[in-house]
Amino acid sequence: MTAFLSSINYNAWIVPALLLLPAIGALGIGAHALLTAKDPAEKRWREVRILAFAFFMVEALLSLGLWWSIDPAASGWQALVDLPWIPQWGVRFTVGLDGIAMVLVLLTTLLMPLAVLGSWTSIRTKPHAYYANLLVLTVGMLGAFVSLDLVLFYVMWEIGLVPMYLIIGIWGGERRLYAAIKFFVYTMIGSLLMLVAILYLGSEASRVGGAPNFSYDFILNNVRLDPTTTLWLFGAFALAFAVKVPMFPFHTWLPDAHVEAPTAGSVILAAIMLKMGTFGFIRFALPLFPEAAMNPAVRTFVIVLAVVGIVYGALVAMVQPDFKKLVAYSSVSHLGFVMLGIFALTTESMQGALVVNVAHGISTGALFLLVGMIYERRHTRMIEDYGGIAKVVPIFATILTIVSLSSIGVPGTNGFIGEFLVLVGSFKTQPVAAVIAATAVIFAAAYLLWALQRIIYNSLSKPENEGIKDLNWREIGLLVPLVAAIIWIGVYPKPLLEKTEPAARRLVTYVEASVGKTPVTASNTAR
Amino acid sequence: MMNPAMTFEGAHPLAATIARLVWLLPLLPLLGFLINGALAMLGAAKIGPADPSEGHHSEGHGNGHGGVHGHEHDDAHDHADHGHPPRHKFAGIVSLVGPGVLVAAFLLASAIFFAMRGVEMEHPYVLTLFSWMPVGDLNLNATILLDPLSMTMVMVVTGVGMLIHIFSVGYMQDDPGYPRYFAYLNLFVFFMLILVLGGSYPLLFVGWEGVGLCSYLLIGFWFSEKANADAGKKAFIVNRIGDFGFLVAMFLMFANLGTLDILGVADKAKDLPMGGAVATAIALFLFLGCTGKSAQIPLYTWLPDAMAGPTPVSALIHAATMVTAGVYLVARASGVFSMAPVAQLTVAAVGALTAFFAATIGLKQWDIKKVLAYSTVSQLGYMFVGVGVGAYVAGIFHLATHAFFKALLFLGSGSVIYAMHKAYHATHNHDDAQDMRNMGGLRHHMPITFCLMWIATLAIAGIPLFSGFFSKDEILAAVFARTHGSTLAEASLLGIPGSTVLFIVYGLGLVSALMTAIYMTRMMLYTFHGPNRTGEAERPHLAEAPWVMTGPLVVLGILAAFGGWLNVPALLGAIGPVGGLEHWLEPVVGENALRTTLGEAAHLSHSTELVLVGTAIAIAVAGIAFAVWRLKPAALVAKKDAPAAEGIARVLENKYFVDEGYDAAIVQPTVAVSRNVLWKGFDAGVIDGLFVNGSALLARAFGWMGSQLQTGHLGTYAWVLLIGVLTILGAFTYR
Amino acid sequence: MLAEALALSAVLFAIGVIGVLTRRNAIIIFMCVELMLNAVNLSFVALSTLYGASGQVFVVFTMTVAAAEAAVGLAIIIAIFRHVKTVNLQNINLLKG
Amino acid sequence: MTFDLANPSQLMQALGPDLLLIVGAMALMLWAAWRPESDEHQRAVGVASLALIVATIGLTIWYAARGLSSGPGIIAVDNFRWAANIVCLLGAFGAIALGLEYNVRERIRPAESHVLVLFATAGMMMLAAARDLMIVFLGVELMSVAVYVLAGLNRRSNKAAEGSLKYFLLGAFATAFLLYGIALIFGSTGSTNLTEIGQRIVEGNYVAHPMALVGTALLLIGFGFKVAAAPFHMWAPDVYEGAPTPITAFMATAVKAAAFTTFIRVWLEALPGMGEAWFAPVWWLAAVAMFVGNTVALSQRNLKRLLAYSSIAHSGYLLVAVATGTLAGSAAFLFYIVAYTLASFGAFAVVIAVGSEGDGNNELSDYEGLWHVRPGLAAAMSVFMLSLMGFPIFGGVGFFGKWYLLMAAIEAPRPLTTLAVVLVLTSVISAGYYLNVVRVMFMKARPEGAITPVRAGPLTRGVVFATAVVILVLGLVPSRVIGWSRASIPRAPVAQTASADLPK
Repeated sequence: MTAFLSSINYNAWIVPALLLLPAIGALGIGAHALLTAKDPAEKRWREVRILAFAFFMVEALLSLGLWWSIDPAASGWQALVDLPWIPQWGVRFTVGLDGIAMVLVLLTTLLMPLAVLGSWTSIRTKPHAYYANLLVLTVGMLGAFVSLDLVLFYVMWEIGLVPMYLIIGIWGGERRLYAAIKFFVYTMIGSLLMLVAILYLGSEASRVGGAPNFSYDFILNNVRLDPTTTLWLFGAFALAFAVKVPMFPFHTWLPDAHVEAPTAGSVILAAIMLKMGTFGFIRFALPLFPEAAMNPAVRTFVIVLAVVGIVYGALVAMVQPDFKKLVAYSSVSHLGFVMLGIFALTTESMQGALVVNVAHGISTGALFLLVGMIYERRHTRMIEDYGGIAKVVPIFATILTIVSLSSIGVPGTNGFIGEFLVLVGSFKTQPVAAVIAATAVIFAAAYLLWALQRIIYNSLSKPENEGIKDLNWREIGLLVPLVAAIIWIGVYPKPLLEKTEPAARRLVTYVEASVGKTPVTASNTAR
Repeated sequence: MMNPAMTFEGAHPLAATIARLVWLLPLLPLLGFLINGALAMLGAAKIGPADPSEGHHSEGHGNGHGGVHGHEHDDAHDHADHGHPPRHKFAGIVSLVGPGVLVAAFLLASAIFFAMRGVEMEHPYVLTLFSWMPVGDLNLNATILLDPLSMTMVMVVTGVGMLIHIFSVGYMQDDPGYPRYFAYLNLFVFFMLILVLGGSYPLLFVGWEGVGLCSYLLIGFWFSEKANADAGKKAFIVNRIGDFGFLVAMFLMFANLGTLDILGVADKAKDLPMGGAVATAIALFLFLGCTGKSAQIPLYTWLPDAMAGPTPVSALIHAATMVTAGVYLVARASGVFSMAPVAQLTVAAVGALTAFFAATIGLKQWDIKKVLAYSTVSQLGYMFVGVGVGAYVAGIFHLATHAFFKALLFLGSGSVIYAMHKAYHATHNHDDAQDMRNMGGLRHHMPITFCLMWIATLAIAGIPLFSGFFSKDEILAAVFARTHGSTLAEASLLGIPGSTVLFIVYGLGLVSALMTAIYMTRMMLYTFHGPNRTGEAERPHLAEAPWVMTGPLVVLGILAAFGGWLNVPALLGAIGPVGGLEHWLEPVVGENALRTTLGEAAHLSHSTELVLVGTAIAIAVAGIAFAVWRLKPAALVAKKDAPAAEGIARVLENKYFVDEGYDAAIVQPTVAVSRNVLWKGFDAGVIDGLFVNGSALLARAFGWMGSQLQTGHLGTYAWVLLIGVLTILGAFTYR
Repeated sequence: MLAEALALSAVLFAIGVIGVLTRRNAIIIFMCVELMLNAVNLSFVALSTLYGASGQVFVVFTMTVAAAEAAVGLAIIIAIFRHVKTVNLQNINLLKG
Repeated sequence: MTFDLANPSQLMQALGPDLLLIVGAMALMLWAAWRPESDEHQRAVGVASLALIVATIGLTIWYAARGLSSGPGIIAVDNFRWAANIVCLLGAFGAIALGLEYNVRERIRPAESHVLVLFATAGMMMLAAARDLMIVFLGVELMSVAVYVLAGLNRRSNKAAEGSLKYFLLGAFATAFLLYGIALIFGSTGSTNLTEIGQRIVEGNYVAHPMALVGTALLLIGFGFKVAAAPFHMWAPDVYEGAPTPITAFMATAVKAAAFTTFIRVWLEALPGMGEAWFAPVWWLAAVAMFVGNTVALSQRNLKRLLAYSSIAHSGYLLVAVATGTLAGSAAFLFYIVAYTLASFGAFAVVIAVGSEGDGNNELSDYEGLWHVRPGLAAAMSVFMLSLMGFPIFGGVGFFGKWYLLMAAIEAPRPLTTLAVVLVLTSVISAGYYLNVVRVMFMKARPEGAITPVRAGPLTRGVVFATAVVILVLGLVPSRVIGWSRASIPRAPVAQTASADLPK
């Protein structure tokens, strides 16, 4: 397989191709909209669905090659492409991958077709704009994972905002307007402060290197700042990523955005967009400002926020009447684990954080898909409107149970591997935080099983629930790969762990090594 | 995934024997689960229309019924009735696959057992299946650890499991969820085997939570009844609290000992300081896990509610196998426990306390399954006393014998309930089929069950020559032997010197043995003796359960009667091989047991041993006699017109209101705090209200003020302009 | 001599400013603005004694510009008068908020 | 080729493009007055003036290509001037192009409206060229008087008349301050030529000199008013709302650009010595303008007033470029003004396309669900909104405009990091109202009674889509314009030794 890939020089063109294809897709859909303006709406809707799905499938298949072509152990960037973009400001279009980015890129490309399938029948108004937005969103997300130039990263980071804003705002639920603007402004405040920080770094780099330069590697190797400025810059970056993760005090946009977004929107938001925040910490906040990350006050502060987020998210999830909001708050709890894993700075906890990243993406993505499916049938998200539907929709109930168990982190599912590694790893450096975080194991079981029971078990008392139809072949076909992934990562996570191990280890050693040291020589730097 | 990369311990003698196929043991029940699960799904599922929203469930009560629940009458306890509904269309295949898989597993287990007996084993046989979590210096492999201890557990699990599967074929035959039941039961056995065969603590943990999951699914099997679903959820969450303890123990192991392999931890634990903080912490957290899983104080409340599940489930999971996982864990981690006498004392103390506490509640329970449930909690207390004081062999011995007679008791009560249901079913009477006050005088109608139940009662009461007597007596003797000349004696628990603690434990043990005899005899008297209170019309319908159910009862009866043969004490050397189990488990736990008794094996002088055995027999006989003398089954009255109990009886009947206490002290406050303080107060109020919407409001307010200033009058504009002029002039001049 | 001239022009300028602020009639406000412009002319002339004729050239420029401005300004005032029949700025406040 | 400005014929050559425009404008004025008022006549004069503008742009580009420079004198000959000219001429072109169809709809028959635009543009070009305070004053007056009249063009609407009256009175009032400032600067330095003033201030260390201080303050007030910065902005919303929309667009872009051009040239060439004095006031002026402009815009319901406050906020952003006091700042200003002009013109063109006769249909409620009725216009409007907000890719070149400003601010000798943070935070507030427009258009259903806006004329739609496309294309590949704006920075007269440090 690797031979075939290197024969077609796969690594040279794959990353730009992955970015370009959805853009072309969006234009294609725009063209389709114009060309078929006259046809009946029903026909256009069916065509554009298939067109969009085709684009996403091609993107997914194209990206599968990455699994073999990216060698995680190699120290340099893989599939590197470096083109000049704005020479005057030293801004270049540099994209590249390492183990961590590759896994997240695959998570994105493989989840998008499922998200499109998830909203196959629910989106009927203005489908062209909807699918075009999804495609542009993919460009933004992939771009954020692959870009190695600070300006390019910022641009890609912001591209993701407008399509998601429109998706929530146009095709969302009742309070979509409030949720959309809240999502947008929340993220924008964080990212604009990051913009100023990037500029500051750029000016430092141009002072050090002569010509203006925003390349990640250059700044990583050559820019050394005094502690206070590093703290300020780290604060700006960390705020932007903390809003996106979301970390504890900055999370209030998540429940609104998730509840009001259409199914595909909340699936993508939960499964991929939240990972841009954690990825930001791993790629930018930690390596660029290791002293700030290692500064005990900052580190304890972030860990306290993470642990509070874990427990707080779980507790508040327990009392949510709306199932989607419950899942949203559970995301806050799960991503608290990721942040704990990152800032505990041991290889196991970092690996655990990456596994939780992927596992949460799959489990919560599946949960939102399921909620979407039942919403399409019953048009209510309130838990008490259901009850005893396991009798009426057994397939749905079974899959919902499996996915909920993976979200709780029952061993044998992906959730357990991630949480176990994070806790084992972080216990070594942050014992108290790890133990408190471990209590979330109990709360997770409490809130999810309680909700599960009120939905599928208990007596089938309400007449409306008796008429619900079970999942159709499309929906089952959609969920089977996700359930398979849940079990596969749970039972045999080795291949996934091997992909991210080298990069995680290098990051940890780099951050620990560079505390209070003279500028690190070019040779042993991590990327 | 099972077969690649299996590295054989080349040198190990067992590798050549059939033990090589040990990985097949868990695989068989897994196959059973997959087949039965598929059959259950096929039977139930009806694929929905391509477009879910069209035809928006117009017909309210239309043909939307899936096959699963047949016709809509979900009975409370455990038996579909209203005439004979058509048996599930795949019932035939499932009845073959379900128990068949277990029989195969038992045969393979026996083969491996005999292979093991034939070979001299210095160290356990470790079989690495595949590399599970190669992360940093964790490097965890999925390994199977086969040694006498895990072999014993495997034999118990597969043996008793097989019998209970066969019993369930009869018991659950009319239930619409038949394939689903067997799927869950097989999955349970799979996870139990993973638990006992796991070579590393995380793999053991997989089994540990897996069985918790299956008990959740099986307790809430008749989920359409809210009480059952609640019981299932409660079981899972309380288990999760225990699992939290297990997790923290694993973190401590990894942080301090650097490994999570069972063997690795065992030999690294040796060089830990005796009674040091690390060993004690690990041991205590492990024990927290055990209290959750094996229903000890304070996490026992889920077991009595777990009776909401089908009776065979109660027999298998909540009597014989799952609940004993805690005892197995303490035995398996004996390396760590023996280094932490304080922890051992805690285990023994909690065990004894639970034994006594549960026994008192057992005295006043009316539901036959609740009596047995509290009896199980009490007997588990005994086992923990055994392994707590370092007498691991005694603990495991009692575990095995308890599995036999408790399974027999549960299945016996299952036959009784089956018969009662059939009777009530015939007369459409909706009375409680499990309440002893509605039974009485069943010995005429169910003679075989009656005799077998008596055997089990005598065994559990500790009447000599029955299995219970040997194992219980051995535990009490072990406790007594360790009151002096053992690491426990020197250590102290909460200021109380070790020996006094052990004496208290011994005393509690005796008292609970007495109470056990009393409540078991009480149960027998009210169920089988005295006048029948079921009712005139139902009486003719009371009959013995079919052979498929009574067959396993007989086998269990034999095992309960002669179980003691497994580990005959030296005193009564005549009956059989002396210390069979002792010798069998010696390589695994021998060294750690010796460590607790400071080198030489705990021994009692011949005379003290005789005295102990005497007192034990006296206690058992006194208990039975007291019950027969005091309790008047004739005075009993049927449940519907029974007077409400008051005073002590009421407190015991309502199990000291512990459930209500937990609910009020922990559950309600947490829910209230999270709803009002965290969610509405902080999330919506502070963060959203104050910061997010607040700042938006502030900006809008400034904006509004600005637009009000824009009055349209040129005068105002000129004034503002002048203010601007003056400020700038000021700024320039007074720099 | 220069200082007094500059002081006078400053005073005149201030009077013009106060006139613009206090009066409500558009034409009078315009006249006050013209007064301010002429105050500046005065200071230009005064300064040209110091730096030669270029100051006075500037005055010629300002005068012509002021004239042009007056023409256009009055035309605008007439236009507004045609609409609201008044030049009192109190009730010309259609555009606000 | 260096012009010796003392020699009159060389001075004439240096003023080539300006003269072409003024002479052309006068000829057109005669032709306009010659024929009776009618729509065809107004259109003919309009087209003729467009042709004249194109010719002037051609000449300016030819002048710029020849790399001319000049000795000391009353006018400057450098790329900064040619760049500013091109921006103002493009603004005029846009105003007249939109005006052609707008006037027909609003029945504004006098053909002189286009000629007045030409005169205003002539004033702007004079401002761009001015290296002498006298020329600055003349340019300001020529431009302002023309724009006072343009504001009141629509004789039939009393709003227009009121707007132009307010603009006139306050404009004159502020010009008086400007003039007084010039007088005091002349008084303290003895010259009105920017380079001489600059030298004298630096040599004589005039920063403590009271008359120079007051003079600079008054200059700042005069320019502050012209660019509608915060404390002096009160006239802008009313005038913008009252004036005909093409003229509002013209005022928001070209007039502001010209005012800033001369503001920057005076500040860079004449008053760098006074840096100590004017840094804090300009810093605070920028901050207040950004804050007031953005917050008050939040509560606006009429789109023209909303865009007026948005232009006040943008004056604040541009003041940041002035506050840097570096040549990089002036390059950033030029780049930003190009982006801002494109976006504003596009936005106003959409307001015209959606608006109805008698300046109706400009309320936000009229834009509800526009996407369902006019998807093209809605999409273009959202591009303009996002560009004004400074959003990357979707907002195209707007983002790089803000980026360049921020970079100039952070890399200034006295780094303005806090001002950069203020800029960034106030642009978050701006997201409130810019996104509100997008939200109203996309996320609200079209109210039943709402009349579908009549299809706009080809020129208006042309302006809308041309600006949108240019914004998006430049958003992807801005390096062309960056290079161009970095090259065109004010250059001291050749005679002096080239001292200006090269901008990065």
